[in-house]
Amino acid sequence: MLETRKLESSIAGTQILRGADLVLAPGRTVGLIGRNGAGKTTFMRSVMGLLRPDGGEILIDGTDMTREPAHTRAAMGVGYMPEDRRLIPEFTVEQNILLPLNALGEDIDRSRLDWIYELMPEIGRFADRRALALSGGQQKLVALGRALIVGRKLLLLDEPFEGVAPALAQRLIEVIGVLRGEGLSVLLSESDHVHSADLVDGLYVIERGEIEKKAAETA
Amino acid sequence: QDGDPIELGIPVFLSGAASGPFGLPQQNGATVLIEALNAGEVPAPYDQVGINGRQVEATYVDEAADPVQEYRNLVERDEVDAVVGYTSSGNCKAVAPLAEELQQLTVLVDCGTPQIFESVVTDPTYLFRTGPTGTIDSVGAVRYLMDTGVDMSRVAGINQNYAWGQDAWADFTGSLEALETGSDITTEQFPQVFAGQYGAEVSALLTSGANAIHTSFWGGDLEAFILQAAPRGLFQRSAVVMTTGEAAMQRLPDEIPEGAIIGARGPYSYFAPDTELANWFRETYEAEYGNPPSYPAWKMAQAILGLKAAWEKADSDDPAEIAAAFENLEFETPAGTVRMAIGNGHQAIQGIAYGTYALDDEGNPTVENVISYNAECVNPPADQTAAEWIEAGFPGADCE
Amino acid sequence: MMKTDFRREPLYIAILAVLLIVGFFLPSWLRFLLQTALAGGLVALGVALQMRAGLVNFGQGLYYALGGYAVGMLAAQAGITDIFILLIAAVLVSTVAGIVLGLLLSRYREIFYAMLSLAVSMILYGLLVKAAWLGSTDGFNIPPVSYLGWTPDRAVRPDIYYVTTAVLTVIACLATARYLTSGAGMLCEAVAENEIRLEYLGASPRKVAFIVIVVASALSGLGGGLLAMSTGHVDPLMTNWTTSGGFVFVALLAGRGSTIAPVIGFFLLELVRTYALDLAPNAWQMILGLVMLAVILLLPEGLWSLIERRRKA
Amino acid sequence: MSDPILVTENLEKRFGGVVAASEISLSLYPGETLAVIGSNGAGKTTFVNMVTGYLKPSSGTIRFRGRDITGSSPRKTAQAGIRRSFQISQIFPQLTVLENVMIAEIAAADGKGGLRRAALTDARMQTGRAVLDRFGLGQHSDTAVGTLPQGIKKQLDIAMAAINDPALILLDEPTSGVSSDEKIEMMERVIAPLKADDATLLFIEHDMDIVTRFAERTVAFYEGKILADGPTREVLSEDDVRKYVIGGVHA
Amino acid sequence: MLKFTAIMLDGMNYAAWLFLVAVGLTLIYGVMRILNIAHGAFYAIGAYVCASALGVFYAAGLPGALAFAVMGVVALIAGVIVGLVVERGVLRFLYGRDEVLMVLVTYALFLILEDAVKLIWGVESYFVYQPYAYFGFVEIGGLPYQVYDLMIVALAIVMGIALWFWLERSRMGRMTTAVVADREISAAMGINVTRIFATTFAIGTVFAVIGGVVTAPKIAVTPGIGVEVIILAFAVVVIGGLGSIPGAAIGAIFAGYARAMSVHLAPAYELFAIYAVMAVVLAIRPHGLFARASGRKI
Ligand SMILES: Nc1ncnc2c1ncn2[C@@H]1O[C@H](COP(=O)(O)OP(=O)(O)OP(=O)(O)O)[C@@H](O)[C@H]1O
Ligand SMILES: Nc1ncnc2c1ncn2[C@@H]1O[C@H](COP(=O)(O)OP(=O)(O)OP(=O)(O)O)[C@@H](O)[C@H]1O
Ligand SMILES: CC(C)C[C@H](N)C(=O)O
Ligand SMILES: [Mg+2]
Ligand SMILES: [Mg+2]
Repeated sequence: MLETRKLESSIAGTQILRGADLVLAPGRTVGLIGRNGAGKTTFMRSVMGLLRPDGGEILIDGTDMTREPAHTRAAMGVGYMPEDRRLIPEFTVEQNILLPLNALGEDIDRSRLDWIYELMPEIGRFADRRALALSGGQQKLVALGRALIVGRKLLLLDEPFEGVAPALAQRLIEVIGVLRGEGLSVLLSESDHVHSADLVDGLYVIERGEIEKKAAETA
Repeated sequence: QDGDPIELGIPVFLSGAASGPFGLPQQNGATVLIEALNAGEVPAPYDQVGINGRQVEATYVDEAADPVQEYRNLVERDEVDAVVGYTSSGNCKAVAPLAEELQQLTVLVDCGTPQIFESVVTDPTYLFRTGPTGTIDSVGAVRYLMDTGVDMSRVAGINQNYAWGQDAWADFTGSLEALETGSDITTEQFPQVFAGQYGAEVSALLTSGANAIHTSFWGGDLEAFILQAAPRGLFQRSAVVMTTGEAAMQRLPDEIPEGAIIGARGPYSYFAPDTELANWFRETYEAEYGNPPSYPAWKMAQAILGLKAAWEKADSDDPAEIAAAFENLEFETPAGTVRMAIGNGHQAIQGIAYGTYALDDEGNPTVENVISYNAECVNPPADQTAAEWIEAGFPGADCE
Repeated sequence: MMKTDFRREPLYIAILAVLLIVGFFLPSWLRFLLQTALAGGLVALGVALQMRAGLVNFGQGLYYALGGYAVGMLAAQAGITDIFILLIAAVLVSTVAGIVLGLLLSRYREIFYAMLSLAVSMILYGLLVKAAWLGSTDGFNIPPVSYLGWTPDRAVRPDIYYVTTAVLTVIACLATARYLTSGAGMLCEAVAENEIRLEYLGASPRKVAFIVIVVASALSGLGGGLLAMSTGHVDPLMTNWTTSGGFVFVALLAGRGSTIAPVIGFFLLELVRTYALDLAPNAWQMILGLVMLAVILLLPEGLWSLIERRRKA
Repeated sequence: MSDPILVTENLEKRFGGVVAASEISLSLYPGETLAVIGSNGAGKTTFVNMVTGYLKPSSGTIRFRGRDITGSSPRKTAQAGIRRSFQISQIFPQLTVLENVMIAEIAAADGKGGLRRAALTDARMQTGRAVLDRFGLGQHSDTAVGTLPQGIKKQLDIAMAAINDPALILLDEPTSGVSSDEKIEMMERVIAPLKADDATLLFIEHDMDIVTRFAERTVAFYEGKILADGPTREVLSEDDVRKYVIGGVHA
Repeated sequence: MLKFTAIMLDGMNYAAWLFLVAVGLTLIYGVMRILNIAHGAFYAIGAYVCASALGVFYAAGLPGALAFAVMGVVALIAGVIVGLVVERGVLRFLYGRDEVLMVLVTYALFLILEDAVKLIWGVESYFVYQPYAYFGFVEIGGLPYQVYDLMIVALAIVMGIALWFWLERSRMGRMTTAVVADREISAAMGINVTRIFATTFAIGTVFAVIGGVVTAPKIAVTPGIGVEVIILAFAVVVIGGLGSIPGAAIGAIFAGYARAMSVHLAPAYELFAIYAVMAVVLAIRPHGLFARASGRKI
């Protein structure tokens, strides 16, 4: 589903990713583990096309996306949850969640929205509140919902459990487990695999911009 | 030295809204005249080649840029022999003291403020102005309105909100008082210079019920004003006197309503005398540029000819001697004889004429009902400032 | 990034001193250009200071005009021509205006600061244009100044103006460099970057902003006063937005590396302008615009970065 | 027990129809370390925002060292000795790490310093470097902060809050975004010097390991109200707290 | 009474004109965070293009009513071309740079375009006054008023509502709002930010050009007409609240009536009436009348 080969990226002239290789097979959930500054976010952003790689290749669903502009990802069924939430403040929660569908000009899939509300009743309750007032954790949930609505094939979740209360984090883990069952591929980053330990099929460790496979995928 | 060409620095508006109606005709006027001078083709008394036998070269600079710095550059860097130019009173005031400080022969062309020799430079040596002050425009306008029997019981004004417009209006209302017209001022509009949109001002003039309206608008502003006021019938409701109207005639022949009162800031263009020199200038200019010269071109020619006359009278290349010769000089121009009569002999006086706009049989713009006032009628005497003179009721004015 | 350490500043000022000596070998028109650039550079420096705090003043011309008019009115109307009194008055008047406006403006940020200061300066413009007794749009001319009772002779006047302007500019730059190392100066950048953090550290962003506004107004008043004496003329254009825009432009182009960068930037800009005007009287704005674009594209950190880069290399 | 340093009585905060916090009555005692836990949107940050003056309570009072500080500005509360860090780190992104800390020092002295003398004294530089070393930020001291990873920004944010020896320090999720294996180390770095100064510390936390390890007392928030308040072990084992906040697994 | 009528009409007329120019400015600022000084040059280009096109048109002796169609078409074509050339040719290389720096970039563009206009059209004025007189005038409460001016008011209302509808109701508008808030995340969510930027800039430019096109028949089309316009448009946009379409409308009405009232009641203060209104509005509402909501920061 996702494959990067010798991916290299730099920010403001500093090289951050140094030939990162990662393979994510369809229907799998893989963890990307690394300490602060290891390059997790940079990797995700590069995959999303938000950062133009200096070298290497990015393949999504078999297509070479290395040079494609960022906005083409969503149409391919890729959902992204950035680590710093990034909601549109003047939109309501629901408008935020529906943004990717709007962008693609797709009809609103009510059932998928309901499914998201079911997964996270917290956000269902404040669906028509404006995003600008939400608490940090609430925003995180909305950002996850936004990724879910369009991520039918691939989800990139950047530290999805940070700042989320444990009770809810547990539920999210269950949710992601369910997604796996539905054939979605998930790449989630964490600084340590506390939360994802039982969740993932495989594990990559990133350090100083280099990715190493830690636990083989079972498939 | 003798064989070297004379370098003239000529600041005119090359950019901005004044460049079309003023900068361009001034530059054109200078160009044809200098060419003809160098070829010795100008009629007498200017048939000597160049200036005092030397060829003339011109450097045009943009008056819209920083005038003080540009003036210094001309004088100190380019080391021109004389500076001939300036249209805006503001720029004239800024460079006037500099001319004296740098001891640089300088001839101001079109700026109107009387202050130059009344307060800015009271003891001039190198600075001259060959164009008359703006006083003549306002005084002449009131006289013309009186002499043509326009009802002046209710008078309004629209002038640009800067020194030129303010002074013009002050002189105009002062003259109304001096001539005891008993006018009510119904509204005095001062829109910003280069505003371009006068819808509200025209409404104000229309609603004011004025019989006579005075405007000293010039350039693009005047043209815009005409375009916006004429279709709304302002010229039918009131007699409108446009003191610089001549500069718009060639440009808006069909839009200026017939009957509008037109001035040219002196006896230029349509108001010029029928002399060989005048006809030569008009024809040469038209042959070169396809249209007759508007008054700014005449004034530029007048300035250069004045300099030539002084230079040749001095018959020397020493600025001090040329300046001395220029003082109180009387010289011929396409607009008749000009006398450097006031401002210690550094400021020209000339008469003024007004007329009403009309299209001749061929549909070309012209003026009718022209009344001319001679120089002594509309200029203060040498020992009085313009304001004092108007305030005092034009003592010594000779209007015969 | 902030140059935390301003103790290197005297070095730059030494550079300027050298520049001054050079001034005596320049042709007089060029030296005059430099002289006006020194005065104008002080205003641009005031703009640059405020930019440190994230405040872009599109109405700095207000203080410049106030300084100029203070000098002009005292000299031309009240007959006081002593340069020291005149300049003190210029600084005083603009500083008082800075204090009064600072109380209001220090609450504003970003574009709103820019626009409110622009509005205020344009109101002054409107008033000056209306003031017939101040020459309206034409402004008025200023008689030569005296130095403790001595009025220099026409021949040496330009030299003395130049020296005075240069010395005072150096002193002002030095004082500014000092200010930047003080608490209030150091916190400017923090205001630009994160006011919430600054508040929570116990400092008042408003006070920091207020002080920088006042310091900038004093500098600009001095600049206006010096310019008025140099050119012997003031007019309302000094407080028009186009003038202020020019200062913002210089401040940005110069970069923030040193307190004299704006002065040098101003000089360079004037040079470009003069030559462009000479080269293509009908397209000088285009040349200026192209140079501006080129500098913005090629030297994102401003002209001063050229010097910095060299030093690093 | 000595007098409480901070007392809130019946604090309530409403945003239009949303009740973000209500009936918050809490007392903090000098020198204690207190954890605040709670579900997302429970009102934890709102509480800290009210105490530090960012939000004005809709009703209720806040007293600090016996003085009513309800509604006083963040600056006033900071000057009074209350400091905080933020859930989303509040730093000066264009400046280097050292410069950030220097700004913090200068700002703390702002009331006294002003215009008169150079703010960047050698003594301050030394303190600054010492602070960075204490927080393990020394190696980054000359890096522009904006380019640092989230976790490091977070630490810097806390370091700035700790400058100038506050009497009460409130940390909003200090460890979120910090690598797990560094969380404990980081908390130790923060807490040790504060304890030495006998400062009072409140921190909001989602990681129960950290809570158990560092807090003597814990307050649990749920839906804007205090669900439980007491010794950490007891609070964490309460049924409601387990149900609404912690979830099944953790103990 | 006559005065009152005049104030009502003149204020509305001036407001309509200001709105047409300012709304493009606020749109571009709102979406792209670019305070576009070159907007003034676009206005001037509009006026020149209109003058040239109508010059050719009248020379060909075509029926007068068609002139208005010509004006519409040239406004659209010129606006889109100029907008795209500037955006694709220059601005896009500078996205993400400091807001103030972008102001300078557009200032530089303004200077370049101003001279380009001079090089293309010369410094001579152009006149195309025929459309202004075409419909004649009507007397409203005794005051002759050009029908053309009333049509500009109608045009401003229609265009304003259309733009507002487009922004508020359409998918494109929704996405534009998202891009305004966060470029990067919008791209990640599938929005083609490049296209939004180009479209917005072109639309904003079209508005400026329309402003110039409809003004051309009333003025002498001369170098420098774009200078004053831009600063007035700034004032309008700031009064209303940057980036807000209804704000631009209200700002234009404030400014328009401030000016109309001062012209009729206190002509001496005409020059700074608008700035005074701007200062007062900002003093009372520091972010303008329609300030945009911003996200929670802590
Ligand atoms: N704008 C920038 N300029 C220079 N370096 C940067 C910039 N942004 C990030 N970096 C560097 O890139 C590296 C990787 O950062 P990244 O955000 O990808 O790490 P991360 O693994 O996501 O960390 P965290 O767990 O804190 O989120 C870090 O060392 C950081 O310092
Ligand atoms: N400015 C505001 N306007 C409207 N509602 C607000 C505002 N600030 C907070 N809220 C609401 O108040 C409630 C409490 O928010 P708060 O930020 O205190 O939660 P929290 O406990 O810190 O949650 P988290 O763990 O997610 O950070 C939330 O429902 C939030 O949406
Ligand atoms: C009619 C204009 C050419 C007069 C000029 N603007 C002046 O100020 O004197
Ligand atoms: Mg990260
Ligand atoms: Mg919180």
